[in-house]
Amino acid sequence: MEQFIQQCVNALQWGSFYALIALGYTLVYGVLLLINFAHGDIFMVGAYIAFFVSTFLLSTPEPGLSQGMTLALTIPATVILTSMVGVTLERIAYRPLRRKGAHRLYVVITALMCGLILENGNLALLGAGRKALPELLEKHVYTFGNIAVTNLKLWVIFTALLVFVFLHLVVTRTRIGMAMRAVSWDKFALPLMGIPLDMVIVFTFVLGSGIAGLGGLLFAVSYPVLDPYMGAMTGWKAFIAAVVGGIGDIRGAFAGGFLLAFVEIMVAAFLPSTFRDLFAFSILMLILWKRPTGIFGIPATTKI
Amino acid sequence: MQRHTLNILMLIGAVGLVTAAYAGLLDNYTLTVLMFMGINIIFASGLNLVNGYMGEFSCGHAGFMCVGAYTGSLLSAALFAGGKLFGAPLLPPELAPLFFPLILLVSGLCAAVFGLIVALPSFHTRGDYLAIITIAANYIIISIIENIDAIGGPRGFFGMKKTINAMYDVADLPWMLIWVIISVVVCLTLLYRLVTSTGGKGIAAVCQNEIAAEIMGVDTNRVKITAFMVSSGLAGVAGVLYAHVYGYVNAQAFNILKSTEGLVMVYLGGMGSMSGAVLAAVAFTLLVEGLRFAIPALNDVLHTLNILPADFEISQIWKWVIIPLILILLMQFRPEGFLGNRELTQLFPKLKRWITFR
Amino acid sequence: MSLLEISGVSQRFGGLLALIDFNFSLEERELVGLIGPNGAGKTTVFNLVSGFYSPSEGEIVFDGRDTRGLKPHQITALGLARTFQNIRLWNDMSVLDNLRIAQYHRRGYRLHDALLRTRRYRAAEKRIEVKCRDILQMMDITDLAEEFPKNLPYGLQRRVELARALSTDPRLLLLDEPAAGLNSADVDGLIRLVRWIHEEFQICIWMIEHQMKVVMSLCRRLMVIDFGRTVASGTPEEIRNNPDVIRAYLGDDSL
Amino acid sequence: MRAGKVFSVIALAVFLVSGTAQAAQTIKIGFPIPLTGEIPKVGESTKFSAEMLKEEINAKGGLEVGGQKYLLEFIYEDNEAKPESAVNVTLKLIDRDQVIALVGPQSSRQAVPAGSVADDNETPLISPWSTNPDTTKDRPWVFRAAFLDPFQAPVAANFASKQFKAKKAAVLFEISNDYSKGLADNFRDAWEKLHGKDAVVAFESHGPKDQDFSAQLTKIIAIKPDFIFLPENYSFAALIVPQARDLGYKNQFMGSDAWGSAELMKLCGNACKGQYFSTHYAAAGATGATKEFIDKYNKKYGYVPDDVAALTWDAVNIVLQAVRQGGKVDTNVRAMRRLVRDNLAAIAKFDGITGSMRFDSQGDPIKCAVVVKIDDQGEFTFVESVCP
Repeated sequence: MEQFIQQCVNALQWGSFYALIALGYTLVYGVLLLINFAHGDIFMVGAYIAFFVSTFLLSTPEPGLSQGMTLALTIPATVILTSMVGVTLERIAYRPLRRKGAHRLYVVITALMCGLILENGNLALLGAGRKALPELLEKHVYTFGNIAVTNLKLWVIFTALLVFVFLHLVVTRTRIGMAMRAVSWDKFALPLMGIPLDMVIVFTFVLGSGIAGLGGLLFAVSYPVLDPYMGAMTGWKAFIAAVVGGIGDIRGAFAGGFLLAFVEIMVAAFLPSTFRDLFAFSILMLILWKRPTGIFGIPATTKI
Repeated sequence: MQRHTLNILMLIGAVGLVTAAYAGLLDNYTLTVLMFMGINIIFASGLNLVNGYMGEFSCGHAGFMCVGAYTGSLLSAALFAGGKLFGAPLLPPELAPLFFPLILLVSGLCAAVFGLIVALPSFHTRGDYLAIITIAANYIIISIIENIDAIGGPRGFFGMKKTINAMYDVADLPWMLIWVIISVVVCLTLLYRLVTSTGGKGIAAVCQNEIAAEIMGVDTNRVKITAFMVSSGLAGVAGVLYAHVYGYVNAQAFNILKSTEGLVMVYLGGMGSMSGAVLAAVAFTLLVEGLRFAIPALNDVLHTLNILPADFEISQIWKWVIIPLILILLMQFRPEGFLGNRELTQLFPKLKRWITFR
Repeated sequence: MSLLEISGVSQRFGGLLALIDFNFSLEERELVGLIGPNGAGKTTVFNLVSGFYSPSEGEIVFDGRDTRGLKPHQITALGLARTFQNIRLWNDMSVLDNLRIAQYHRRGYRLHDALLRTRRYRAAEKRIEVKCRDILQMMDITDLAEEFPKNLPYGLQRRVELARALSTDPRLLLLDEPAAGLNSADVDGLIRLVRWIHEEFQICIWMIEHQMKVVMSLCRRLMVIDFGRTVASGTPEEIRNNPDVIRAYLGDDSL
Repeated sequence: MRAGKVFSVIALAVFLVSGTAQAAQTIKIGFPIPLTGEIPKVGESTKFSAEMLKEEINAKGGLEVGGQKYLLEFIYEDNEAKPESAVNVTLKLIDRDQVIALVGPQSSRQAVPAGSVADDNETPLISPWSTNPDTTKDRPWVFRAAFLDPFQAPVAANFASKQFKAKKAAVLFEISNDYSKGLADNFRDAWEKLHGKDAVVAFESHGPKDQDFSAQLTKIIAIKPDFIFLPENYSFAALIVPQARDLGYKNQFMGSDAWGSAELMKLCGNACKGQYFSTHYAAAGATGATKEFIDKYNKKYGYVPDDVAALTWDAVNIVLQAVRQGGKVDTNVRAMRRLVRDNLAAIAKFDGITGSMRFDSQGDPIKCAVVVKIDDQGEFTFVESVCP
């Protein structure tokens, strides 16, 4: 039983990362029907930005910044810089294609290529050595019986929840948030609301990439081994999470992220972990079989 | 006669290639790259059936290639090599050239059966949800193979080398090149015949308007099953060839990255264009291999011109930055791939005079 | 025996009753109209008959076979074809191919025939080609054979859709608002065309139409439904004077 | 469309024209290594180490063979960590660049197929890092520099039973990495031989690129093993050890030679201090050639070399020693390759920085392993040495 609770805590922490990345996938998908395969790599870029920013801040001359101060400055800097990366990709790679009226899958492939450029560009520029984020938050381990939790894990889970609530408010309460939802219904009606389409799209990328940057920062704090390919696999898994949750729906991305983490961790925990992928993906396949449009997805009704 | 020009040219080309290889005019590297190109052509044009003609988004197609590669290797090892797992070889080595096509066929069928797994959910779900199911299938296949220690698990499997050697013993011909050429021709012909038949056009009808297709009498479920099975079967054939050209298979060689390579080739060529997929496969292979020569050359040129600082070298690492960059640029110029959804003969009607491709 | 026999059919979508106790029968070579205000459930009737929905209650017998549980393409193979309110052509294929695919269920060969190009395959494809060309010629659109439907004007798209429906060799043709979106000259053409098809192909036609001019001049029998209920049926003359029909169309106040 | 056409024509032209040029009096060695793909660090270390050796020898005017000096020319090709690319580049190096010997590929997934084509084309190949028996098995032209799993696993097992007085062992490994899987399997066999069946209480795995191991670790910790064996690359070890500590694990870890990277301490921090692993040499307190190598490498690239770099250094030196023993540089490449291979097989004793070794009949090295402890300064200090 204790083991089960411990595994739940593990799953909550790991699911937080999936959820944070999946939110970015789902936001962009909701607006553009674009699977932004570069998103996992934007997450990686976020982690690297956090590394550079915090290293730079810690190296300031005496008296220097305290750890807490550094963290407080690194968070906004990372979020802003990462969202700029996301918006840049949109501007130079996706938008021209969209303007030319390309099939949406061509934009998807372009996104895939952008991801490769980010990964390998990083590798070529920074070398293959892995980076470790300096410690920004002193780690405490709290134990309750046989259950061990660190303050880091609690922070991660808390942040993920906070981001979800924030996003939910943005999408349901603000004008631009409502415009985002409107785009996914009808792209042509949007100008009627008095908001230019491009602005909504840029805003979406800012939000999505900013959250990925935040995720990257938290990830770097929790798993301080950064390498250029770290975002690729996590990105694919988060995409899977977003789809299983029902892509295009914020609740779906959130639920999907945690669901995927629970499935992966519980399978590894209570079945032979050598078969983890086999069982975990079979379960996901079954879920999609039973609910073909994901947990929160609305079945597409065709009217003839 | 004129209509056969292209066919005759292709025949001459194929015979010429084989002769050149036989006479030792082509080195092994060129041969392997050519064979790899052939494998890519089969893989890409097969995937094009599902992702192009049928408009689905199958993201995990390398999984079927993996099934084909392993089935083919195991069969080939069991028939002609024997070993710990199989005991004595089941057939005398002289029969290797005769049975290789059978191995290709059986492994293709086996991969096609796995294709069913993906075809069934496609009745319920489509588009990006189906993408996940194919990715899941890819992971599941790899996970299964890695857990079977008898066939090498993560160590991979090899043992088909003996089959190839057996073929050389029968007659000293460039056997694998011959098989690759034959497979490419056969696969492309079958594919062409499928998509031009009234039954096969149902695939495109499902893509363009599934409801209309169903109500106009097209058995959409059957069409989907057919398309998925043919497509995964072709991937399986590509897998067998891969296994025998390289003499080694490993489950991780068919992971999601391989699948995305297939996607790149399909969309680069143009969705639903066979000639496009072939062109894209050729271009992609040339790009990957050509840059091995182009990058050092570029490095030398830039250094001679003193554009780059002396201690900075453009190494092969930049290759995987340059390739996606080129592909992105190509997409910007041709936002629907090389050929869109048309064939070469539609773009250049004059070509029709030279072709009788049936 | 009737060609189509619908008895006691009801259709429910969640809590909404779209069709209530619908009874109807069609004889061979009839030309019948189905009219009613928007949202009355007309298209639901067609969707039920063509197998797109399965009825919640009641049974539908086409040519002596109970069609419940059959897939739409199986019903098409029995000899039923339809057109759509909003045109549903395969836009990225030539008009000729559109007609060919409508012969999918009559191709009479299997996958291996196509792959090996057997004699059976060649004979079948030849037959299909001839048949499609015939229909194109009859419908007077031979010169459109290689065009893509998306490049055609609306009126011609309607005509192509009709040709495609005929290409399935139907005995019963369902037309869902064939005159929608046509200008008045086109409407006259359509009336002539439908009448001609009815005589030339010797088939039964059942149509939904809003434009009274079309149904009144074509149909010998009409049926009116409203809110899923059958309001009236009879000759155009009877319908025109039926007070229930007028109420359904114009509301209670008009009386 | 036009851009595409023009490009493919150029690519084709470059592809066909280049590569056939014959350089005169150099010794060419090819390196089919993973510069990109899953394990770029391995490729980088190989390249760094080889470059350093090349510069050193070329600075002296070249390698002296039979009284004459020849410059070294090293060609690095990227195998992208894929089997098919490994074969392609190996063939390119053999056919186009006409190398006399190959060093690499490093990982068995690429070394097994590349070894096969090197053997077919009669070109000597030495893989510094591959541990899969199939790489060299029945291939007279293929050699390796690293010791095999069946040797290393018992070393770890024996050491752990002696040092930790352990009875119950847990294993965590990477399922899709044959190095990790092979070592884990061999360790389980060795441990069960020592302590009876069921002495390995947990045998858990993770996938490639995983970063969170909490599920497997929670499961392992609940069984309370005496120690955890981690036959992992250092990048995983640096994640696993701290995560296990966070989950309340207090006992020892034991690692394998893939831990031997200076980056381990940078990434893992204090959590890894006090752990043991088996490897090729102990960096701290190293003497002679080993120390010289480490210092030079550290000076040039700014960090202590990892096992890949050290093994590559030895592998290249073995090849060069074989070339010297041949006594001449034959202009006929095929003859030269045969000369190198015969001399490689004939090497009686090679004193490398990873220990002294010679090859057995399969081309596998016979050499000693050492067990090192990570001390409180984060240095790898010598504990004991085990010889076959």
